[in-house]
Formats: sequence, structure tokens, C-alpha cells
Amino acid sequence: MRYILKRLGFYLLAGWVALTLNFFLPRLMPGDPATALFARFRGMLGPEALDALRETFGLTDAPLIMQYFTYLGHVLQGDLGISVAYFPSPVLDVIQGGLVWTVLLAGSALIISFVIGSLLGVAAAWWRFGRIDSLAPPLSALLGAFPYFWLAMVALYIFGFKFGWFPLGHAYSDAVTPGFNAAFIADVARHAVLPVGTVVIATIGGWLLTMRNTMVMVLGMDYVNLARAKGLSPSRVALRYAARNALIPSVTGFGMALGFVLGGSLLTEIVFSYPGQGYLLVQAVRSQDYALMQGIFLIITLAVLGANFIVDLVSLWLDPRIRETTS
Amino acid sequence: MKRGRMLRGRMTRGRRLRVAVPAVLVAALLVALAAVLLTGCTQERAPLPEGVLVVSQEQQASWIRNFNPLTTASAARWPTLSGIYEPLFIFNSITSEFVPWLAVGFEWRENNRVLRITTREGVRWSDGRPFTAGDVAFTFELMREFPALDRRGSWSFLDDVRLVNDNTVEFHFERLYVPGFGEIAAQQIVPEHIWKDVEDPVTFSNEEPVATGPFTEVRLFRNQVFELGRNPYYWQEGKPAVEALRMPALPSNDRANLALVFDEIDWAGNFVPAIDRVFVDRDPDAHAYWFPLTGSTIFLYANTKREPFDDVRVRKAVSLSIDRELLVDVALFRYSRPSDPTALCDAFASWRDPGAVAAGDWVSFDVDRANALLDEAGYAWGEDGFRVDGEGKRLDFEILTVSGWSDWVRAAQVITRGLADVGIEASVRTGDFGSWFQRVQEGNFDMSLGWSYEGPTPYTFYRWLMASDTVEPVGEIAPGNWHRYASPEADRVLEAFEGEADPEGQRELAAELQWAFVTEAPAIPLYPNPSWAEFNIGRFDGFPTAENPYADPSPNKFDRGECLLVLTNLVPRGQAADGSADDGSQAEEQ
Amino acid sequence: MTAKRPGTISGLSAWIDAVRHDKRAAVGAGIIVFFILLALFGPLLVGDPNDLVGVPLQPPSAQHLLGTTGQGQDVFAQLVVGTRTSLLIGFSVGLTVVLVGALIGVTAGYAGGRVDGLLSLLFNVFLVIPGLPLAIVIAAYLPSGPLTLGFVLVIAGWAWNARVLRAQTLALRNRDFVAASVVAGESGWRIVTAEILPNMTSLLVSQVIGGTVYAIGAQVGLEFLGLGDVSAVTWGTNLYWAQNDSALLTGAWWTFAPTGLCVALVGFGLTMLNSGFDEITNPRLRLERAWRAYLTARNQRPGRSTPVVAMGDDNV
Amino acid sequence: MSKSLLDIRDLCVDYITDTGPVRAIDHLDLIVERGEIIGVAGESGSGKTTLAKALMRILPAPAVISGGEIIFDGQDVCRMDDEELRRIRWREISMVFQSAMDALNPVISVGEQIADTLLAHSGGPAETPDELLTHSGGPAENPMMSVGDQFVDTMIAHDIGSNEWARCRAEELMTLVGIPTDRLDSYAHQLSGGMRQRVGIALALAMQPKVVILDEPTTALDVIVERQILERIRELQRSLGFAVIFITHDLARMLQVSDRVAIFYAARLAEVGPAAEMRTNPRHPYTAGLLRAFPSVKPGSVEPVSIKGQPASLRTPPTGCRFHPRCPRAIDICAKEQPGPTVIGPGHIAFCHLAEK
Repeated sequence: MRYILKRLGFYLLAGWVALTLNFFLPRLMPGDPATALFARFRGMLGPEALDALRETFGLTDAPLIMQYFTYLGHVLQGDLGISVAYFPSPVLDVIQGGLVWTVLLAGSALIISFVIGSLLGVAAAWWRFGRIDSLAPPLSALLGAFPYFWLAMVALYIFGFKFGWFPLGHAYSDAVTPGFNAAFIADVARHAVLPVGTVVIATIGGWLLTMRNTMVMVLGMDYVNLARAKGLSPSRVALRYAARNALIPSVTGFGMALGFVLGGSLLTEIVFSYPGQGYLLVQAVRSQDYALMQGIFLIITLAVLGANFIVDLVSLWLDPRIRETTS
Repeated sequence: MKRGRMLRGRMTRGRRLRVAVPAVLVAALLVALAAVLLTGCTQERAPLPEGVLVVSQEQQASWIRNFNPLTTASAARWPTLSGIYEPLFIFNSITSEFVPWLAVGFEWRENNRVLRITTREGVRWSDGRPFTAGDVAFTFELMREFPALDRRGSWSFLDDVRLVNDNTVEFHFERLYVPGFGEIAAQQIVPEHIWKDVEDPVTFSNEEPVATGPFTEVRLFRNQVFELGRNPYYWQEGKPAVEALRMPALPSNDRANLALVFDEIDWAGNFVPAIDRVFVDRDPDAHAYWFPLTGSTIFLYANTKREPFDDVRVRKAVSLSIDRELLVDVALFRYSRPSDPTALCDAFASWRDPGAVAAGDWVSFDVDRANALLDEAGYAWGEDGFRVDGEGKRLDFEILTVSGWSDWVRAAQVITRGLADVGIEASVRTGDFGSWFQRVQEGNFDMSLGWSYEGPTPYTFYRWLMASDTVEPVGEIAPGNWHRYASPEADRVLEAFEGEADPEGQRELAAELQWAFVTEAPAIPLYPNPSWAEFNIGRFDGFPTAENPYADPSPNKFDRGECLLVLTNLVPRGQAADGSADDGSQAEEQ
Repeated sequence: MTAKRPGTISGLSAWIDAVRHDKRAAVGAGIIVFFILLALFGPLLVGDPNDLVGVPLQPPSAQHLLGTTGQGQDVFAQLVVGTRTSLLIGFSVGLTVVLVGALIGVTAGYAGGRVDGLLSLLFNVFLVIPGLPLAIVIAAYLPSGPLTLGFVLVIAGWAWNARVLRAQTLALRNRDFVAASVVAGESGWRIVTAEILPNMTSLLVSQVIGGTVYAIGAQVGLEFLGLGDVSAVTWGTNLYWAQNDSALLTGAWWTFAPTGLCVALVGFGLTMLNSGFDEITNPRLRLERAWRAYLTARNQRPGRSTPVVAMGDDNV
Repeated sequence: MSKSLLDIRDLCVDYITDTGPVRAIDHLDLIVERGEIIGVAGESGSGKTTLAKALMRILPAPAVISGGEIIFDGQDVCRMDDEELRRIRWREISMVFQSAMDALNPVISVGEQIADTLLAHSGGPAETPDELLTHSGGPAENPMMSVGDQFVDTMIAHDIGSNEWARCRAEELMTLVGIPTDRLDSYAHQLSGGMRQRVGIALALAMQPKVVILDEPTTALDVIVERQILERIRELQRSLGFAVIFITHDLARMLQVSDRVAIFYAARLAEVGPAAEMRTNPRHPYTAGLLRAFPSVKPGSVEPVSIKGQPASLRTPPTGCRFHPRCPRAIDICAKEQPGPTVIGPGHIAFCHLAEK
């Protein structure tokens, strides 16, 4: 319990740091976002119109520290400001629609690549010097070295454009009605194959190598030797004794990889015009929609923090030692 | 022992659970993968529904529901201005005419100080309430009260708007400003009975629009796609023939082009490279385009507040060094042609003055004359093959363009080569749109590519090229006239233009403006921009073409409601009542 | 006191060893050397990559080895010149990331106590804040250019190194020879520079390599989004332009395929170098390798139980 | 067919390194009789643990068995395939590892680890319940009596091989080694060092093997706990009748416990003989040295005297008798010729040129 509270405290702190970064970044950077924001309206609008807009966007001349507290207050109430590009929609409304797709894309890619990669890693270590072990690591190192979005472009070009096996983008086709029905789910799955597939291909090697290396180490441990000496069946030794322990560092790494994979899947989203946060973020950057940009960053960060917390709970379940050391 | 049994139970459950969870996970994964592969290989692309026009104009990652036609803070949804709300008159840039729309007529009074507009009778809002002149007056009053809604700056020349009766409204001008008619004519009108209760029309997102246009009913709204159905009370009998508009969210030009090529879009306004090969050849019966040269004119702006561009001879020499034929070839896949000396695009073809065209001999490619002009201006050749100024400083400049705008970047590179031949070193400097726009607006550049501003008459075009009152000091934001050129001659003509309501008189003044331009060379015209328009003629009939140029074909011409001309003219194939029905049904079956 | 202690991992010489004895390390080193040479001398051999040399979107031909871009530039020239800029940014960011990580990680590990608590908290927080979105947001505020790019990559990437180096410092700190120096009253700075850092050389080099892999990947990603200086010629901007010029639509695979392959090859080479090095310096892995070779030579395959080989001529 | 339980003949074990194989057990001959406790002693690196793991063929890479035979109950372990090995492991021959902390899976409760073992050999231990009863049918004061009753209970209550059965068996085994049954759900790190080692013993006894290898089972423990555990092992051995191979570097302790003792030096057997005789009449100078280095803990014993010099390197072993560089009585021949076995008495053999005299 104390462990959970401690981790929770850490994530709250990290969340606060992200919030603070979010607030001060635009204010510390050269150039005034307010000016940039209005550059494009100038000439089209009179000074009165500008002032009216200024107020609408909540840009004031209050002291920085006051602005900071106002900002924190707003964020706590779920008010992330108003998007410029999607004026006058609140940032939260703009983000909401895309979040589920990003979570779906990054989440399923992460889980699939984690499961497959880890299984392959277990296999490579277990049949050490076997075929999997000699082929998989260099191959996955090579695949992992390709930029996600490049793989996405190639996959889209070959399977979408040339062969037409998969749709060219979007999360589902316009023809189906979103909802819990088979047609929609199949459609979403079909649209997810290429984006998820490319992220999986790019990330699977990381899991494979991590798992393989830890597994090789664990296989040298006495408890695995003992398990073997006990005459347990090979699969039981491999999975319950070796893999189970080797999994712990991977799961810890899972939390950290999350942010990384999310970043990569943002790029993939752009290639597939997958309606998640990725394209939205880039669009926000291009249209200098700072409020939206910060909002997306904040939401992504919070999502990653939340996922990390879940990972912590999982490793708590996986590794009884954690329960002890902090209680 | 009791405790032992309890523990025993727990352990057993735990064991089973730990075996079961991975098994279920793996099974689920396998099933998902299999399902995905199967569906992936078997499912074909679903054909588009009949009668629904799929349009891609805005490039957005996802849609946010907002149908506010007045907001300035961001671009309104494309159909908000081109299908939902309607203006008083629509300026047809192909025929250079104002087409009466919600208004049927106008009349200048009191020495062109009062504009009286007669509104159309029998028009109804999409909720069935009648449209009246009161709605027009209300809309303008709303813009006066909330300046953030006054997108065209109408209240910079208006003094008052007065309702005369249910179908007449008077605009009282603060000063003599006949071109203001264009701004008033283009204003989208909102219903008073709805908007009078809106607390803050600036942030009003107007999710269920009530309007006079052909498509007002939001049939579907998702972040990926939305559809607008027909207005049940549309004032044009039997129109629109199109059942609904569908807007898929396509985030980029590239993505929209893919959708276009794969028949997922019926009407788009994108730049498509090598369009004949990439688009038309894939399905010549359905894929068509028409790129009339009615976009704005693309200029090379030289900062006239900086040496040596304050010298007209240098500006003309720069112009003469440019091989515009090569430029349109390399930069634009030959979609355009070199600009003519008056710089007017084809929307103003009827305004061109042949004399001025002949006099503007500096808008051509002639390296010798360019060199002669530079010699004359006193820029001698230096030792390294580039010219130097009076102080011996080499002539080297930056040409600004926007990164990602590859036509511009390529154009700038062609210009660089031409300049090198006349002894001027130029380098292309690309920046993101924001920083580029900031620099040109503040006049912080040597040379830059840029667009022009067009109105219904050449008045707007030349005003933003030459008028003194558009010149801002360097360092301050100027919405136009980034090259900061002031022509007293043009000022005089422009002022006369502001008071001239007679078309013949306007034509004479426009010729004078053209003469001023070709004489003073305030900016260097490169080419008229095409008005991009691609369409699927297999599914819809009635798009404007070179053979039937009844309106501008591009969905990009939505700001002044021009797309309404096209939308109300389109007929789904197979439903066509006229002779084209037969071809249509054949195309349908393919 | 600067001499290396027995039992610590040796430094650079181990790398040379790795390249000489490990196939993977040799392959990796070969790839990297090739690209470094290409970066150094390649640009001298090709023309100006920005020059419009021909009709846009020409497929590969004898005249243009990798065809032309959507703007009519030579793809090969762009690739070669891009190698220089991308590798330069990649390696310098890789180096900086480790320097920053070492500064903070070693300080935390060595100082301990409250300093450690604070610094650890700092890098742990940075570790959980997603890097690429952070980099995108910061890059959006700064003027685009290589410095901005480097800066955001360092901000988003240093924490991992700090964490690893802190752990390593802690481990070294508890070693006898460091403890002895502490007792002998040597200054903290001296202990860090003379005792701790030299004993981390190979880890540091490995981290620089890892950091470079990260930097090249992230840099290409950011530039692909148009957050770099799009007028510069780098691998990332090449891909950005390819996408921008409708490479997919026009079927111009040659505008994006070679660049992506180069990015992957460099990343692959660096990774191979690192893992080959690991194989050599990790005694366990090294012994297993020898063991396997021994068994293979005797027609035996490694199995689950201790192998039995016939008593041969190899009496000790 | 040998009557001995375990007959090790000419066994060689090599560790493969970059620079070639290093021999960790060099031509070893050793016999283990049924039900006896044989102690194996020697300095670290002399090949004791290697021997233990080699017997079960669980020596990990980079080890290979490069010769010899390990005849267990008439079958050569060296000729067995994985499946055959799996069948004899733990049922016939089990082991208590040096550090129970490392040997216990940290993420599975000790109860599950015991249950795992039981379930791996479906059908339960080799003995039938009847045999089990006769096994535990010792003196009345033997604590095994009650345990034996429990065994029967278990068999009646549950099918052999079911989870419930395994659980009950695990509880019995815990009781057997003197750990409260509620610790079954504990994890290794939650137990004290002594308890962990007892769990290790419980594990080793789970399948009622014929021989249990104890690899320095008490190294990490304090003297009192060590004594308790050794006494427990002794008791169990007497009641259950398994043989024990007891590996330690503490010769004095070993002599108290063992029936016979084998002394290793630098991968070779130096001397082997009955414990009593070895204590009083060591014939190898190394054995004598060890005895002085680990004097008996009994009161009035002399101060320990360590053997001078470094243990021999296996990579570059000394020629001739490997102990000669450290041997106080070394003569010329010691450096030249490897000494052969010299029979001192019944079962007492020394490998020393001076042993005969």
C-alpha cells in the first residue's frame, strides 16, 4: 500500500512538473506566443477586434505567478483553454475525439509487440544458439533501426497504394456506423493493421533483445538450475521459473517504452492520417495553436503517467519483493 | 488448520489464474490477428453512396463541430460559407459579374454615399421562417457590435445600416468607397431570430445551423467525417440535385490526393503533381480537372525600402532575368503560364488594357537588357562574377519562401539561376509559414515570393501593390504591400475609383492603374496561380469546364460564396434530367 | 592513482578487441566507417544537392543514380550531403546527451543523500514524460535550425543516461579502491575524474553509441514533421520533402526508400557494434560462445543438460 | 552391475574458456553407498560444487563432462538423454543448493515451488504409501511418526497429483523440516536464512530420493542454526534412509556428521576414507593441513593453523602432485610424478607419494 502511495505521489509530482513546463515553456522561449497568435489576424482586424479576441483567448498582462495559479486552477477544472485553429472550441473538446484512437493504436501496438517480442526473446534465450537466437536479434535490430514513419510510408505504398489490400488511412471507413457492432470492429481492425503492424515491427526488436538478454542471465541463476534439477518439465522451467523472472525488467521497461512508442505512433498516425493526437499535434504546431499543442502534450503526458502507474501495479503483482521492500 | 485450508484455496486459484490469463491473452491475440488478416484481404473498398458529393477542401486531422459563418478567429468550415450560409451577391470570377443571390438588385444613391439593396422575396430559412432585409441589417449590426466578426472590415467604411422595409436595406457610407460594395455583397447573412439570442456570437459554435443555403441539415457528424443534407426550404426550386455533401477529414494535401486518385472524393481543390499521369490516366471517364488561371498572381516582391530595389531599373532588370517559361515548367508542371505585364490574372481578363500590356516589356526574359539596365543603374561587375554596388559591396540577397510550398521553392530556385546570370547572387531561404509571414509583413526581407489580394475589380489588386496608405513602416505588420511601395499616381487613380460606380468609368480608371504598374514596376509578377479543381465526372454532371465555363470550378473559391454556383448546378449521374442522362448511367455501371 | 584497477571493465581497448573478434561488431564497425567516410568525403564528389538538375521525379538512371526529387534535384547528391549533416547532429547529440547524463548521474550517484534524491527525482520525472511530444512542443517555440534540434533532442533524451550512470557510479563508489580514496581524503572532484569516470569508459562509449542511435532516429522524426530547418539537406528533411512532394501518389519510391535504408543501416551498424561489444566484455556471454564453439567442433549441440563429450586428445 | 548406489568412474569435467578448456574435475573415482553420509571437503575452487552439479548433469555452460561414467543404480547418468535425466532428477537424486536465497525462485511462493516439484513427477514419489510407512516407522520418539500419519491422510483425502494433494504434501514437508506450515505462502525474501535453507531441504526431500546432495548448506548460517539444521538432516537421514553427499570446506563439521570423507585438492581427489580414521590418521599432508585449519569446535582444541600458500590454479596446475608447492613434506618426485592411489586401510585411500611410509 505504501508503495502504491509512493508511486502515486511520484506521478502527481511528475504531472505537476509537466504542467509547469507546459506553462513556462512558451513564456521562457524567445518570441511571444500572443504576438505570433495575432500576427495572422492583423490587418484583417481592427484594434478593437484584436482586443476582443485577446480577451477571448484569456491572454492577460497579469503577473506571471498569478497567471500560473490561474492556469493551474483552470487545468484542474479541465479547462485547457481555447483552440486557435478550431476556434472557438475548447482544447479539451478538440483532443477528446482523437484520444481513443491514439490509445488504441499505441496501446495495441505496444501490447502486441511486447507479447510477441517477449515470447520470441524467451524462445531465443531458451534455444540459445538456435535458429531464432542467431537470426532474430540482428534482424530485429535492423527492423528497429528503421524510422517508424518510414516503415509506415513503405507499408502504405506497397499494401495500400500498390496492392490496395488495406485502406489508405483513417481509423474506420465512412460507410460504417461507429458502435459496438461486428462490422465496425472489423473495419477498425482492418484500418489498424498497417499502422499497428508497422509500429509492432519497429518496436518488437527492443522487447526481443531485452527479454533475451535478461532471460539468458536468469537462465544462469541457481533457481533455474534448481528447477531443472527438480526434474520439472522444460516448458515449466522456461516459463514459470526463467521467463517469469526475466519478465520483471521488461515490465519495468514497459512504462518507459510507453512514452517512446507513443511518440513513434504519433508519426505513424500522420502517415496514415489516423485521427489521433499525432496529426492534431503537428497541425497545432503548424498553425501555431499553442493552447492546443500544450493541451495535447499535457494529455499525452498524463496518459503516459497513468499507464506507468498501471505498470507499477502489474509489477507489484509480478514481483512480490517490491511489496516487502517498501512496507 | 482452517487457516491452512484458506491459504490452500487461494494458492490453487492463483495457479489457475496465472495459467489462464496468458492463455486467454494469446488466444485473443491470435483471433484478432486472424480476423484482421481475413477482413483485410477480403473486404473491398465500399463504393460511395449515390447522390452524395464528397468534397475535400479543408485539410484537417479531425472535425470539430462549428458552423459559425462570422467567426474570424479561424477559418469557418468550408461548407459554412459555401453551402449553408449565403451572401447577397456572388461574384463570379470567370465572368467577372455579380450574380444576384439573396439580393436581387442594388442602387447607388446620394452621390454613391448610400447603397440600397433589394433582397429576394420568397427565401426561407431552413427552419421555415421567412428571410427578410431585417436579417441583413441585423447581421451588419452584429458585426458592428462584435468587431471580431467583421471579417472584411465593412465597418471601416460604413457609417450606418438602415432597414427601409422588409426587402430593402440601406448602407450609409462613412466616406466615398464604391469598392465597398464587393465586401457587402459577399457578406454571409445569418438569421436574426436565432442569432439575437446568442450570448457571444464570437465563440458561438452554431452546431445546428439555420440558414438559407442548399445544404443546412447536419445528417452526420463524427470527428472523421460529416454530412450535410438538403435544406427542405431551399429557395431555388428543385435544387440542389445533390442529395448531400460529405466532408471526410483528410489531414494533408498528399492524403487528399490519394483519396482523390482512389475515387474517394468527388470534388477537390488540391495541387496534384503530374495530374494527367497521376489522376486522369487512372480513369479518364471519371477523372477530370480544370485549372483556370483565376487564382491570385504570384509575385516576386522586392523590398523597395532596401537598396538596390528602390531603383525601378533594378526591379525591371530582376524581372528581365527570370525565365518564366522555365519557371512554370519546373515549378508548376505547366499548369500556368508566365504572367502578363499588367500582372492581372484571368479573372480580370476583360479589364486588361492592350496598351499597358504592350508597354510592360520588362515582364519578359531578356538577359542582355537586364544587364544593360543594371550597368545603367551603376552596378558594375566585380571580380568574382557578381556585381557590386557603389561601395564595392557584392549584390547578394535572400529570397524567402515557405517551406513545404514546393512550387514556390522551385520557382525561387529558377529565379536564383536567372539572377546569377545578371551578376546578382541570391540564395533561397525557406522558413515555416509563421516565420515567413512575420518577416514579409514586417518588411524584414530582401526578396520574397508572395501572393496578391484580389477583389471583384482590379481596384483591390492594385491598391495592395501601390497605394501609399497600405505602406507600413519597416518593422510593423503590413497585411499587404509587403514590398512597401507607394505610388502617388496610383493613389490618385485609386481615389477616383473609390467614387466611381459606373462600369465604363471603372474600366478607364483600371487602365490607368495598369499603366502605373507597368511604368513603375512596384513588384515583379511571375505567373497567375491556377484555381485548382479536380472532379469526378463519372458520378456528377455539371462541373464547370473550359467548354462550359459558367463559374470558377475550384472549391477553394468559397470565401465569397462562389462554390454555391457550382453546388446548385451539379446533378448526380443517373438522375440527370437532361440529355446527359444516358452517358451518366453508363458511367454509373462501370 | 589513475591506473586502472583490476576487475574493472577495460576501456577503449575492449572496443578494438570487440571489432577484431566479434563478427557482429565488425559488421557494425564496417557500416559506420563507411558512412563516416561518406559523410567526410562524399559531399566533395557530388554536386550541389539543391541544384535543379533535371525534370522532377525521374526514376533512377545512369545520369541520376537514385533519380530526382519532386523538385528536380538529384536524390543521390541529397542523400550524400544529408549523411554529413545527419551524422554530425547524431553524433554530437549522442555525445551531449551522455555528457549531460554523466554530469547529473555521476553527481547524484557520488554525492548521495539529498542531492541524489533531488537529481534522481528530476531524471525519473523526465523519464516518464514522453520525449517526442516534449521535443515537438519545445521545437515549436524555437526558431528552426540544427541548434534547436540538438537542444530539444538533448532535453528529451538525457534522463536515461543519467539513470544508468548513477547506478554505475553507485556500484563503483562501493568498490574498495574508491572507498580507499575517500578514506585517504582525496577531493570529490578528483575521485570522480580519476577513479570513477575512467572505470566507466566502456559504458560511456556504449552510451554515446546508444545516444547516437536515439539522436539520429529522433532527429529524422522531428525533421520529417517539418520541425527542423527544411531548407537544410538532411536525411530527415529529404523524407519530409519526399512526403511533401507526393512521393506516394506519384510512385516515386526512390525519393524516400534510399534515405530510410541509410537511417536504418546506420542505426543497425551502431546497434551491432554495441551488442558485439557487449558480447566481448560480458564474460558470461564470452564463455558461452567459447563453449558452444567447443561443442560444435565435437559435433555436439548445446542442450538442456551438461553435455558429455568423448574423452579426446585434449587432456590438460 | 554395481551394488553401490553411485559409482563415479574416471570422471572429468572441463570448463571451456577462450583460451581452452580448464579441467575442474580430473579423473575422479568415488563410490557412494546406500544410506551413508559421505562428506566431500576441499578449498573453494577444488571442484566440490562442480561435482555436485555434474552428478545431476545440471552444470550450466561453459561446463562439459569430458569423460568417465556416473553409474547411478546401475545406469550411466552420462549416457542419459534429457527425458531420462528428468526422470531420475529429484526422484532419485536431489540437491540442496549452496545459497537458498539464490536457489529459490524469488517471485513464486515457497509452497508453490514445493508443489511444482511434486506435480512435475506425476504419480507422486517412487514409494507407495505402504513403503512410506515402513520408512517412517522408526522409534516411537521419532517425530516422523505423526508425519507418516499425515501422509496417509493426504493420500486418502486427495488424488495423487492433484493440486490439493500437492498442497498437503508441501505442508507435511514443511513440518518435516520444522517450519510452520503458514509460511508456505511466503516468498524466499520473507524468510530468515535458516528457514530458507530448511525450505531447500524440504524441497530436496520432496520426492524421497535415494541420495541428497548438500552443497555447503550451512555456509551462510550462524553456528547455532547450522547445528540445528545438521542435526535435522541427520535425523531425517536416519529415519528416511537416503544417502547424503555432504559438501563443505569445514572439515571439522563434516567429520562430526559423515560416515566417510573425501578430500579434494585442485580438481583431484587427495584422500578418501572413513570419517573416524581420517580424523585420527590423515595420510595426505593436505588432509592434515585442513584438520589443523579447521580444528574441532570442542573445548580445549588448538588454535587453527592455515595452510600456507595460494590454492593451485586450475588454468596452469602444478606438475606432479598438485599440492607439492604448498606441501611441507614435499620431496623431488612430488613435482615430477602424479601420485597414484595408495590403499591405507579398508576404504581408506590416499593419493600421495609419501602415504606408504
